[in-house]
Amino acid sequence: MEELKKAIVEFCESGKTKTKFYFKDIEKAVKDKVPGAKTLQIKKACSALINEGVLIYYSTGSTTMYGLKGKGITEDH
Amino acid sequence: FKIKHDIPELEQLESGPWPSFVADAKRYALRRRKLGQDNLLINQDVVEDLLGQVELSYVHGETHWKHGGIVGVIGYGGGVIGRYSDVPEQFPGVAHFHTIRVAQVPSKFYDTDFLRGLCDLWEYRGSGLLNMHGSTGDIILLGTFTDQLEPIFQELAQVLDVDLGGSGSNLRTPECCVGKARCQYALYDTQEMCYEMTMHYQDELHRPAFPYKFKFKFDGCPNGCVASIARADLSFIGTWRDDIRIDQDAVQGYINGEFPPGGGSHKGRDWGKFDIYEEVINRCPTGCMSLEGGKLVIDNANCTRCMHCINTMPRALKPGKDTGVSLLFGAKAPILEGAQMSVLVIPFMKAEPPYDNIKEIIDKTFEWWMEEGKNRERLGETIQRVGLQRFCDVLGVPPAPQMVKEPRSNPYIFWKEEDVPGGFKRDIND
Amino acid sequence: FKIKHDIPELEQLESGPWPSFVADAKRYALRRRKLGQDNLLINQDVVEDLLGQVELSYVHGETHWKHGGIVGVIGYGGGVIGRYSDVPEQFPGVAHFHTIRVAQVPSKFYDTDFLRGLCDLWEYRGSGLLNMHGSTGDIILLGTFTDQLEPIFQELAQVLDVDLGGSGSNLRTPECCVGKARCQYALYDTQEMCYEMTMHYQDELHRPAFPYKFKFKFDGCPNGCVASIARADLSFIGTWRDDIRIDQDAVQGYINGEFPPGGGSHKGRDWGKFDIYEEVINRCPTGCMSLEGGKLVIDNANCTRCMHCINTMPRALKPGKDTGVSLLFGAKAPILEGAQMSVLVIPFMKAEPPYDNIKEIIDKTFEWWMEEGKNRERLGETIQRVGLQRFCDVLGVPPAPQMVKEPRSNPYIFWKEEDVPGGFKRDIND
Amino acid sequence: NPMENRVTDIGPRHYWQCFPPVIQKNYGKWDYHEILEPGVLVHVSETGDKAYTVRVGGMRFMTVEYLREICDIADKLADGYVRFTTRNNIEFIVDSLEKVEALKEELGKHKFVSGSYKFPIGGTGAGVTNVVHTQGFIHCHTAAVDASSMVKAIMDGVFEHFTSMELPAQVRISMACCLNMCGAVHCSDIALLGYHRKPPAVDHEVLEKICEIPLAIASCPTAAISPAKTEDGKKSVKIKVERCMFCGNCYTMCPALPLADGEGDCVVLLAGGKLSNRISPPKFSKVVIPYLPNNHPRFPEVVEAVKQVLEAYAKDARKYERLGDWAERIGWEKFFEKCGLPFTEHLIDDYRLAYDTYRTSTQFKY
Amino acid sequence: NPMENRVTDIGPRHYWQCFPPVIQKNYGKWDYHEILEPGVLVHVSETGDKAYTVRVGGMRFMTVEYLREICDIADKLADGYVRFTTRNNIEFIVDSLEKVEALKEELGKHKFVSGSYKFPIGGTGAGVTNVVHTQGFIHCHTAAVDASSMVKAIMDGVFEHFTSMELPAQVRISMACCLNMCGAVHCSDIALLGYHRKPPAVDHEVLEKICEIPLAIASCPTAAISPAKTEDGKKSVKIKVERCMFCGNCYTMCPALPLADGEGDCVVLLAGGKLSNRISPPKFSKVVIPYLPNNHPRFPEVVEAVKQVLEAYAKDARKYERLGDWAERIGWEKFFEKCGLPFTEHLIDDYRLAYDTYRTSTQFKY
Ligand code: SRM
Ligand code: SRM
Ligand code: SRM
Ligand code: SRM
Ligand code: SF4
Ligand code: SF4
Ligand code: SF4
Ligand code: SF4
Ligand code: SF4
Ligand code: SF4
Ligand code: SF4
Ligand code: SF4
Repeated sequence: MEELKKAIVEFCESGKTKTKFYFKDIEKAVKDKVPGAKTLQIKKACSALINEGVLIYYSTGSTTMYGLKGKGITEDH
Repeated sequence: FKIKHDIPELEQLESGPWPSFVADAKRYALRRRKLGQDNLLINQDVVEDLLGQVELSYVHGETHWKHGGIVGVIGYGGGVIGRYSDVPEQFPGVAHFHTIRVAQVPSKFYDTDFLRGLCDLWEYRGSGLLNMHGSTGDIILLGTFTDQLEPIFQELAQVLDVDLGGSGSNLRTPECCVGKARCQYALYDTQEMCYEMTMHYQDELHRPAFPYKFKFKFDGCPNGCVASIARADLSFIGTWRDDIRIDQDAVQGYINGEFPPGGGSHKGRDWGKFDIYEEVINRCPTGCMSLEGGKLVIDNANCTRCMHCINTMPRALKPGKDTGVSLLFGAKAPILEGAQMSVLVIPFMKAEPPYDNIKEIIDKTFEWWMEEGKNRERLGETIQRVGLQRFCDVLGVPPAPQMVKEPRSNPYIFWKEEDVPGGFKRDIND
Repeated sequence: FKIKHDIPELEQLESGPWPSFVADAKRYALRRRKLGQDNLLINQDVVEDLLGQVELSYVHGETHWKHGGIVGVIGYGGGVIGRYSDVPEQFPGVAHFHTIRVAQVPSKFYDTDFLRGLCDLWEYRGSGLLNMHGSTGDIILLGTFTDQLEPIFQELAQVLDVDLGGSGSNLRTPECCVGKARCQYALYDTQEMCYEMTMHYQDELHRPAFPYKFKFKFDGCPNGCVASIARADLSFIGTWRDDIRIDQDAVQGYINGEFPPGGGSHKGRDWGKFDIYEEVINRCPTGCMSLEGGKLVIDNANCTRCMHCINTMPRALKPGKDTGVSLLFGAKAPILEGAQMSVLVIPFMKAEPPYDNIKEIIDKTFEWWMEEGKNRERLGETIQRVGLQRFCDVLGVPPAPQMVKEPRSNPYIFWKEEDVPGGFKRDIND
Repeated sequence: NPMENRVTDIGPRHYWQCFPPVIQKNYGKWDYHEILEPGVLVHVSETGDKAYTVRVGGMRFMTVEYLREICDIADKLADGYVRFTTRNNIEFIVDSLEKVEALKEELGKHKFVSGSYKFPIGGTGAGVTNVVHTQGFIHCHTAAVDASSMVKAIMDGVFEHFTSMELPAQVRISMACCLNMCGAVHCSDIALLGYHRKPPAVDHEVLEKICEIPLAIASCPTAAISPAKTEDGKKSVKIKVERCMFCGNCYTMCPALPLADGEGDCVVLLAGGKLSNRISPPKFSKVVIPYLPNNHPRFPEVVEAVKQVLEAYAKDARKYERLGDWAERIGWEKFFEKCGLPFTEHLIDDYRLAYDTYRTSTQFKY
Repeated sequence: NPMENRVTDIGPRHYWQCFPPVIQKNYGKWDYHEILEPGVLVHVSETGDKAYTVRVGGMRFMTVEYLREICDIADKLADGYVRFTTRNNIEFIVDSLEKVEALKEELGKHKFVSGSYKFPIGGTGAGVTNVVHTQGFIHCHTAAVDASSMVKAIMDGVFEHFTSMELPAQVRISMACCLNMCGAVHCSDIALLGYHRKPPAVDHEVLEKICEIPLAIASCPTAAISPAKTEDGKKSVKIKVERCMFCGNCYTMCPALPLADGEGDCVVLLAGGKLSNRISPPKFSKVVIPYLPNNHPRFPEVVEAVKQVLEAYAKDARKYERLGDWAERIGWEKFFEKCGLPFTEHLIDDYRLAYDTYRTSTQFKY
């Protein structure tokens, strides 16, 4: 789990201009980094990071992405 | 009573017989003033400011909202739609105007205790404006500030015993028709199934990991009163596989004019005496009905269960007793590739608690779509992109002519290497 | 008689009632032997070698021809299809096996003088094998050597008074149904128009400058005996715009069983007594017919001229007298985007010599397609790519509901900048 | 710790507790129904029980005050229960005809001071029921037109069909404020659609700050957006206008790309869709008027057009024949003629599956 | 100078000189027709004249010897004229019943030594007329299957329907040897199609010499071809096999990319198309058997399949109902059941307009 979380955070930090990511992109990056990682586990890790306040959801209403709290667009734009 | 802004355009909507949302909003604005800011956590002028901004929109012919992506309640990826005014200086009451989607009761029956509780909560912590209901079926609480989101969420859950609905790349709040609660046509228990599926897939509903939104809707029969075939990624529609039950005496009753055809649906106009040929037999799309020796005969093998005869003579005809659901996949609105209706993939399945057979199909669908679907690609688009037969493979459902209107007319069959004797590799010198 | 190669597979095709091309070819091989090489410019064994190669193909399940692009007659870009054997050592007689497409007589009537002349020419300078006719309608002379092409062409032209047909990126040989020559349904003169258009567009037929092939076909009426709607880039189909003519006495004749329905087309089976409701009135696709007081009544405004009633009672019903053609565009076989049928673009046009109104449309079509069409893109594909309305613009034809089965269901209208007040440029600060 | 004692994932309230007694008792036992008069249904159970429903037209955009008024009526005359339909009507379900009469009387008395009904009875059978609709200017950022006002105007215009059952079949009218089409506008007898007709304006000044450029670019289905730089070196995007189909996807992803333009935006009228499988399969609505002005707040042209289609249909169609089935039977040529609508080039499909809509036959009516 | 005295651009022969006198005289004056018996028609003119037509089944692939035999008969009994139909049948048109009788007698006498008819009379009305077809192994380089042999086998198999008129309506059978479909196979009651099922083999040794590589690459509609180099440095191409739809376009452009493969190639059976506008509009044939073996020369499986479809149709359809109209009326589910054909995944469309063929309704038959 911790390994997955780390991989997620690393991936989210790696974006140059991008700060919000689709789950699928996170999933792909994590699977590359942590061979054998399962989609469901990655989702759980994301949820955990959300609950810890590391990640935030970014929702257009129709679509949801994940981003690091404090990076890129925030609610007070 | 004059509200704080001039709203001549809106006031044009106070006349006319249909209920006027402007009249309603104005009187409620007055109530909020009377309540006073001390009894309200949101600006007491919120309704007046909303009306003012809408008035401005009418004048400009343009909306004055901006999208706001970050807001939500902790741990949920859906249920809140962030919204900000683009003219907050003029209308500070609606500077923030987020909505909260509250899960409706399946089939939307309510006791007044609950509704009153909801009203009190929403008046105190929100604008007091709401939709009964949104297009997906949720109760939409329209307009509050960011800091109220979390308290509202917890008060809903802890006091009113109700959760948020869906938004974003989630399972959306499932919706069902009135079904067995008040409809003789219901071919399976829409409420029960809707409730069970909602509970079973709570995590999918609140924590987004899908490529895009996903909707379930439950229609009790092919009449489609919850429009599942047009609006759900997975449409459950009741059907049967045995014979239509006929009460020949009641058929005579209709012929003799004892019962109104269509359950009285055409009472307002004189359409003449009921004519069973004109109104039923010749309208049957498959031509599988006839009157033989005064008795109505249905060739059930050729009936497509369109419901017309049953709808028209509800006292005489009833669907069969061996009932279940058809599963159709992939409906959506036109973004991006044009609207789609759901496609019949599983013609018949029994639908009985705990619905393990159906959950298995759903699980396979989710798993495959999460793997195969592109970002912002609805299930129906994924199916269209890879081909219906691939989706059948995934579900383990054998291809059947029931899935298509007609077989393909182009011959471009993508044969797989293993289908062709000798495979694809060959020596040029052969 | 044994031919030079063993052909046990082919010989299986000598039995059975249907005419046997193998039996025909074998006896002709014998004739060629008897004629001897001195009387033939092409290998006397050409037929035997052809049969030998075809036999080999049956054994392999594979063709043994190679494509041969360069050959042709001087100055023409079409009319000859080059072909080489890929096993010329085994079958030297067919080492070259080019075909020549000879323009058929419009509607394919012949006097025997011409045919005999053709036979003599082709026996002397070719294989003596031919198709009456190819799928586009040409006479196909099958198999000769490169050096014979030019002499054959000039002998055809100078002695037999006939030209080559089309191939390549040309106008292809136009084709028409039997029409007024022997059909009471013909609504315009298919032979006359086919001939005139062929003559008028000789240059387009022989000298390729199109993006791809282009076909005209002329059907005298909606029965479509020359299949134009499926096979022509521009399909001319006869139609009318006044009322169907009814001979009420003859209608009675049919009802009384005096005349065979369908002109006797169903004589082989006992279908029971003619029933005008079952066979005509209820089969009318628009439901625009009725029997009133023993008289047949047609609501012509709702008739779509499908021909069914006329076909079924040819003595009683005749098309109207104000006749003309419908122009449909864009049919083609499935390469590359799937087959298309022609699309109704001009519902009605008078069709009388010299057809200037129609030539104008054709000229506009050619001009536009040569400009807009991509390489190897058929007209139908170009229309599909740019949209039917653009093509209407080009022809100067106003859009009409007759052009579509139904209006669009997606709202993705590409508004042009000039259609929208204020245009597309605007200032963000507005 | 904000997570402490939080309650999550409890789902909706269970339905059973919300059912009036007559529903609980006869759940799944209904035998047949009859519409007694517009807005009043009776469902008869195998047990002999009867459930009477009084249906009233609902504004789905309401205040808590209005909802409390509903509760008051329900408490007084309907045992404390109320239901909402899938088309946002309000239903009171009771177990006797007397209660129905009492309800009818009570409901008729509730009016807004400005005169409009609060609870008009109707919406059943072969008539026009409530218009399903979306947010419009009340809440949505992509709306090309307002929703609640148009619905009010239309329902005022066709009110007599809400309270009667004189049409050949039910007519379902829907409204969506942009082509996201939140609802079943794509399968409605008559549908109104707010439509943008100008490509997004680009707010170069702020774009870089408030948008993620890669997301904005990726959002466009026709690849009309590409990266650009402003003269003073700000990162921004440019739009290939001839590619834009006005879908608004980019604006969802990037608020610096607004499409809305009061002058350009319009209303599209679609017709002939349906959802039920009765007689004919469900079908899509077809665009029959490409442009109507966005004339807030009463949209006279839109209301007129709706009536025009509705009345032509009412006059000409057969009993049980839905609007789309009627159009197909008489042919779309005749539909335009009978409705008095012009056919324009905008109605010819030129999108992805366009070819399937072209007429490939000589069967047509003049 | 080879251009000297050359004659070009003279077009076809004029039709008028090829008409028998009865046709010249009554051109455009025909009043009605009747099929007297299978293969014999009479057309009656307003002038009172009658033209009798005797139609015989033609092999369109013939020798000059056979064509001369036709001329002999025409000279002897039909005033020296003959006509060919759009489906490659042969017609003798005369002006009296006596001449018809004489023709019938004469034609019956002509047989090949091996026993088959040279000029079988028939092909009219509600029966099976000649199979239109293409070159096959006789002349074409892209053929997946032979044509003339299959047509002979089929016509032998359904011969009784050529000489009778016992079917519900006319049944038009067509054949094309590859998916270029030279003919109207795409709109036939029953159609047979030769089909490659293997991507092209690449002849790396010669490709560079005999093909223009850019042309070969550009020819592929699915962009399956890309440039490559062989180990010994020759320029060549490679094929992405999972993209290939076996269309053969590349082979037309480049003979070093042959598709044909005796083992893999097969016959596809389509059904339910039509061309006429009678009752229903023209429609496309549908693939109903994705694979039949290419069993030269008599294709027993193909002949059997054709008969199976034909007999099911003959038994079940209504008078005047074309095969495709029958299938649509009873539903394709029942078509497969009644014809005894399995439904396989290959029959589900997955090409460009595929979505339009999916069933979006609950109306189906078990
Ligand atoms: C609130 C609601 C409209 C309403 O007034 O009732 C709504 C509102 C929005 N919808 Fe919707 N949709 C709503 C039901 C629907 C439905 C109907 C349904 O669910 O049965 C549809 C059609 C069915 C479908 O899912 O396709 C629908 C199809 C869309 C689409 C087009 C999706 C597509 O694949 O074509 C979008 C655009 C998108 O996803 O980017 C969209 C996007 C949106 C967004 C989030 C705007 C956006 O582009 O980001 C809207 C937020 C408005 C706001 O300010 O609250 N909404 N949306 C409905 C949800 C209420 C509820 O939860 O009960
Ligand atoms: C000879 C003929 C078949 C026959 O045996 O009758 C024929 C033969 C060929 N056709 Fe054809 N086509 C013939 C009528 C047709 C027709 C029917 C028609 O014209 O009414 C069609 C369908 C209608 C249409 O035009 O679409 C037809 C659609 C094709 C196609 C597919 C075109 C498409 O757009 O889908 C091709 C492939 C191509 O163009 O690359 C093609 C290509 C060919 C080529 C040139 C092969 C090739 O890939 O280069 C064939 C040469 C064979 C040979 O060795 O002689 N042939 N071809 C027909 C011409 C005889 C004549 O002139 O009378
Ligand atoms: C209450 C409601 C279900 C719910 O869960 O809320 C409902 C209830 C009934 N529907 Fe429905 N339908 C309801 C929405 C629908 C919808 C959905 C929609 O419009 O968005 C449809 C599909 C519409 C379409 O095809 O476009 C729908 C298509 C039908 C049909 C098929 C009618 C047809 O001619 O195609 C029937 C059969 C009939 O009318 O006899 C039907 C029949 C019925 C019956 C008679 C069923 C019964 O016996 O109880 C109910 C009363 C009908 C009436 O109002 O005239 N119901 N019905 C919905 C009331 C909506 C409203 O407030 O007006
Ligand atoms: C001779 C020929 C025209 C020609 O220019 O050569 C011809 C001649 C006649 N056709 Fe045809 N048709 C001819 C090919 C066609 C074709 C083209 C094809 O099959 O490729 C069609 C379209 C087929 C399709 O829809 O798939 C065709 C569809 C018709 C129809 C419509 C039948 C239907 O039920 O859909 C009629 C009307 C009828 O049969 O009463 C018709 C009617 C006729 C009539 C009765 C017209 C007349 O009064 O003279 C002629 C005799 C019919 C018969 O043979 O039973 N003809 N007819 C063609 C004979 C072909 C052959 O040798 O068998
Ligand atoms: S969908 Fe069928 S079961 Fe459900 S309410 Fe409508 S008619 Fe009744
Ligand atoms: S349900 Fe429909 S198809 Fe079946 S018998 Fe009744 S009307 Fe006919
Ligand atoms: S198309 Fe019409 S006019 Fe021409 S031969 Fe056929 S039936 Fe006669
Ligand atoms: S031509 Fe066809 S549509 Fe017209 S009346 Fe005759 S059968 Fe009906
Ligand atoms: S239809 Fe468009 S504008 Fe209306 S609520 Fe949905 S997304 Fe917003
Ligand atoms: S409105 Fe749609 S098509 Fe136009 S630029 Fe934006 S995303 Fe692209
Ligand atoms: S169908 Fe194919 S193989 Fe047959 S002649 Fe035409 S191009 Fe050649
Ligand atoms: S056969 Fe067709 S799809 Fe396959 S490689 Fe060749 S051109 Fe491409």
